[in-house]
Amino acid sequence: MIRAYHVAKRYGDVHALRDVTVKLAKGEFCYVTGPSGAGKTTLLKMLYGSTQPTEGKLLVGGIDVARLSRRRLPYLRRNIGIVFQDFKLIDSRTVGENVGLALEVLGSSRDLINRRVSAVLNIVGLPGRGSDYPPTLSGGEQQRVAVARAIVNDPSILLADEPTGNLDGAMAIEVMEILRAINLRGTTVMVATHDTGLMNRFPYRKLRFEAGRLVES
Amino acid sequence: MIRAYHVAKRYGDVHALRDVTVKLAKGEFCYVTGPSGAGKTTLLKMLYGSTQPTEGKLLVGGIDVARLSRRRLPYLRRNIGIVFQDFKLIDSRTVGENVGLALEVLGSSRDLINRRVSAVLNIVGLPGRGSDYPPTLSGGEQQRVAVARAIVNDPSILLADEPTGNLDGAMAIEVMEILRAINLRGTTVMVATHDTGLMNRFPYRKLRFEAGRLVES
Amino acid sequence: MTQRLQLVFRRALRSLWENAYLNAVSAGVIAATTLLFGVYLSVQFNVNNMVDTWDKDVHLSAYFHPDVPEQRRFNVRDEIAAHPEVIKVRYVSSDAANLWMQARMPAMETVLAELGSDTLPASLEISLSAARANDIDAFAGTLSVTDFSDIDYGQEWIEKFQGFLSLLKLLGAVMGSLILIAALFLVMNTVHLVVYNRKNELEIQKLVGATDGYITAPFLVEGLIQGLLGAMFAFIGLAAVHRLLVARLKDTFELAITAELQFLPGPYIAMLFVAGSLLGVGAAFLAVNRFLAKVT
Amino acid sequence: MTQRLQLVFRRALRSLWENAYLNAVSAGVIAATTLLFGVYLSVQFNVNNMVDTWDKDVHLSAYFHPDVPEQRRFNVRDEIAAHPEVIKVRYVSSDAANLWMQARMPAMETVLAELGSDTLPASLEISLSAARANDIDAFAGTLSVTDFSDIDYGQEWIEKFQGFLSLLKLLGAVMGSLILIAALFLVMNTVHLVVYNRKNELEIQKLVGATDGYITAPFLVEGLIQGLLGAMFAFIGLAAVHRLLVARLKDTFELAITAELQFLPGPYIAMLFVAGSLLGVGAAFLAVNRFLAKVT
Ligand SMILES: Nc1ncnc2c1ncn2[C@@H]1O[C@H](COP(=O)(O)OP(=O)(O)OP(=O)(O)O)[C@@H](O)[C@H]1O
Ligand SMILES: Nc1ncnc2c1ncn2[C@@H]1O[C@H](COP(=O)(O)OP(=O)(O)OP(=O)(O)O)[C@@H](O)[C@H]1O
Ligand SMILES: [Mg+2]
Ligand SMILES: [Mg+2]
Repeated sequence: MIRAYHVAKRYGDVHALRDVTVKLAKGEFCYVTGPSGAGKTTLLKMLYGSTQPTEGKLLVGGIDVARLSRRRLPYLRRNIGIVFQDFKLIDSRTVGENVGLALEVLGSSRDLINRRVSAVLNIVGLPGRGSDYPPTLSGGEQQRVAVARAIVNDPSILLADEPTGNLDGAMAIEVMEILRAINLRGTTVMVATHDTGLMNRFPYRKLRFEAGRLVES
Repeated sequence: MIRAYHVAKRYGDVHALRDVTVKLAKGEFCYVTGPSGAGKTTLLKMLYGSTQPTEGKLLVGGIDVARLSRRRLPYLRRNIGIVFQDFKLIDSRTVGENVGLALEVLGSSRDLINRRVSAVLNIVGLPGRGSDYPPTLSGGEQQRVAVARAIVNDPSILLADEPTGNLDGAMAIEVMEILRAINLRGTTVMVATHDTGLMNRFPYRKLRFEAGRLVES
Repeated sequence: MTQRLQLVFRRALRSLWENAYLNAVSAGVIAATTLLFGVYLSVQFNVNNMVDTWDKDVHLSAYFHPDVPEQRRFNVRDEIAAHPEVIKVRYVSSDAANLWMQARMPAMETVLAELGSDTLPASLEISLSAARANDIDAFAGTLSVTDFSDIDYGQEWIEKFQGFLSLLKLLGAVMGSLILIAALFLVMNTVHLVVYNRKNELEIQKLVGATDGYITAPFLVEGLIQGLLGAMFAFIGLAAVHRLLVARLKDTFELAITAELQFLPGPYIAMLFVAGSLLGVGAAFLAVNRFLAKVT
Repeated sequence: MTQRLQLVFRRALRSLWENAYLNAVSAGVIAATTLLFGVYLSVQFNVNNMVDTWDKDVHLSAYFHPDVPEQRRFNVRDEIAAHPEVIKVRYVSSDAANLWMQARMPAMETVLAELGSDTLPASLEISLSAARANDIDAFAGTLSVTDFSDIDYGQEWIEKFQGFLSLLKLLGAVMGSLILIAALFLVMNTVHLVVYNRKNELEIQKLVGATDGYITAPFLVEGLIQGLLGAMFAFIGLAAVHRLLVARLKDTFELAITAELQFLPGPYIAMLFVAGSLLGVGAAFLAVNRFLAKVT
């Protein structure tokens, strides 16, 4: 599903990633871990085409993301669910609209959207919060809305950047259970995290980075 | 230093805090903990006057924050260092300027500001990053900039909302060491966190909230 | 398809509502621009109209030598009337001329009365069609010098008037294009700000897989609505100004140009609405594209 | 203190630089507003000037009965010259009047020549000071009816001209205040957007203990600079329009009103700069305060 050959990313003088070669099969679950600034978010960003590798080749579902035209990019992203490290919720839209957005851009019917949205809000433990606005939610609640939006359209790849950073232990385990359930239905899942406790409780493959280098995979 | 008498906070129908009575001595260190949505951030917000209690009385350094005039509010905040859950860095200002802002509003000289800023950036492990812009930093790096800004003017109270949520274990311990050092110099410190590992490693008083109620203190 | 269109309209209306203030500014700026354009069209249309009537009505007065016999005068009149460019010839007898003179200069009434009917010479009042300054000149040259003592056609005045007209046109064009550029700039700018205002939202839409079309469409509808609203306000303003002017002019000059001050005819009005819509949609299109080019 | 002031200026200049586009729009809108204000002042100033000269120059022509003897005519002239409101009296003999008539109406030259010197009556040309329509009427009533056959002072024309002037003033006031309101709205709006653009930054400044003064001061300086720049552009624009008009008018009417079309004197120019600065600083002040009222 995901193949990286000698991928490197530089921002000016900063080497965010160096010579990364890795292969992820369809339906796999893996962690991306490493200290702050190791390049975890950078790797995920390249996978959804928000930034391009400066060297090497990166294939997502057989598509070379560096070669992808502006016009084709949206169609790649429709198959990828993303939980952003900083949530990226639209403050002026309700929670329900934020979650539904991922379906609306696909052209789904209003009816289907409503059903799916209330279903996933239930799953992440926010039933009935669909009509609230994000700025009125606590940090952890916002993070769960971000998770809900990422899974609402059953994507074939799920990228989650630090999806439990603002959650207490019990809630973090719940979110991990959700990700595992999605993975069991065939979605390839990649979770960037620092939480060693969580990684021990849900033991999966680990990609460990240090200063941009892949040191364990 | 901090005294709350039967403090309650409602947002419409949501009871974010109910009947909270607590006392914190000068120079104390305490955790605010509890599940997502328990009211931790709300408590901190009231302490720095960003929102008012709907009931009860809240004194910070002898000042009733609910009665504080708009004009006096800035002078309260100059004695409080705050690490925000969502960092609140100015994207169009360099890291150095962001950290220096807390001194600039006090009218400190450029010279003093420069010295203090590079000192605290060293402390949080970001030496030489003073001229970068926040959007080019990783999540954990941004969080450490937020910590640096909160401690730069040696405040008498330090409020830190989830200051280690985006940090790996080793880095989280470093940040906690920084907070402890500040506390040892006389600053009252309040840290909202979910990280039980950290709370066990640095055992201090805990204020545990559940659905707005103080269940342990 | 209709469902998509519905969605686009719903999103456009919502954005209009949520950014009411900025949208009102856009519509206002479009209205002002379109109004100025309308005033410009109006002035042009009316001046052209007037110059047309005036051109058709160019008059010559040819004064007979007092010793030309009356029969000869009528013959000359008929000859001139046969010229193709001559619309009308009127013979003004010496008596008639003096009566007119008395009416125009009442101060001299008594004096003129004493002097008898030969005071002013008889003349021919000639109306030429579609004449211009040069044509009049040429025509005056064809008149026989033996019959007439003098030919009067206010050539200088015509030249001065045309100079004045061209000054007006110059000023109008300079001011008009300056104001138009400023207005375009302002419309672009306000629409750009509506987009900028929603920067965050649009970025997130792109990140969850929205196409450029999905993002652009509601802005175009928004621009269209702004443009049509603006043109409507401009139309109302134009009508009000026209009303006010006609009423006031009627009071001031009872007879003069009132009748000729016409409101813009249908096709011009349609042009205003087209201009407003183009302004709104075009500005929205440019602003959104400028923004999308920067986002990945 | 000076260090604080330096900091304020540094922050203002930085914001000017970083929001160059929006600031240019603000300055442009202020320039347009101030230019319109300047044009309004100019027109008012020049019209007042003209009306003043014209008022001072009001002429009456009083035509003598042909049978009033010459000595009596001179006595009457001296009597009238003694009136306090009379500036000048000129006796125009019948000969002189006829010469003038010939010059004005060359078509009638031959006719008039034959008629001898008594064709036009002798008259007094009287200039009145600071007269208005009513005053002239009253003055004309004081003239003895036995000496004069007619008194001519173009009353209707004066009334029409005053009607026209009041129409112009009405239109000017209506359009002027509409445009001024629109411009104020736009300036407010753009400055508000500069503030809005930095919403996040200002909120964070407040959170780390900035006073309202710390936040407001650079905006006021920014507004002042915008205002002064705007006024400067308006001044340049005004000078250019004045130049163009004078040159073109000189070409068109060689003698007429050219000399009287004056550029705004110093105090008015100062007023333009004050107006621009007030606009800039006032709009900034209102916008920042409106914003700060919403932030805690
Ligand atoms: N847009 C950018 N411009 C310049 N440098 C950047 C940019 N984005 C990231 N970097 C740098 O690249 C390095 C890797 O950043 P990245 O965000 O991938 O780290 P991370 O592993 O996600 O860290 P964290 O756990 O703190 O989120 C960091 O040193 C960061 O400062
Ligand atoms: N401005 C607001 N308007 C309405 N409700 C709010 C507002 N701010 C917070 N709330 C609600 O108040 C409750 C407590 O929120 P708070 O942010 O204090 O939680 P928290 O303990 O900080 O949680 P987290 O660990 O997830 O950050 C939540 O249910 C939240 O939805
Ligand atoms: Mg990261
Ligand atoms: Mg919180």
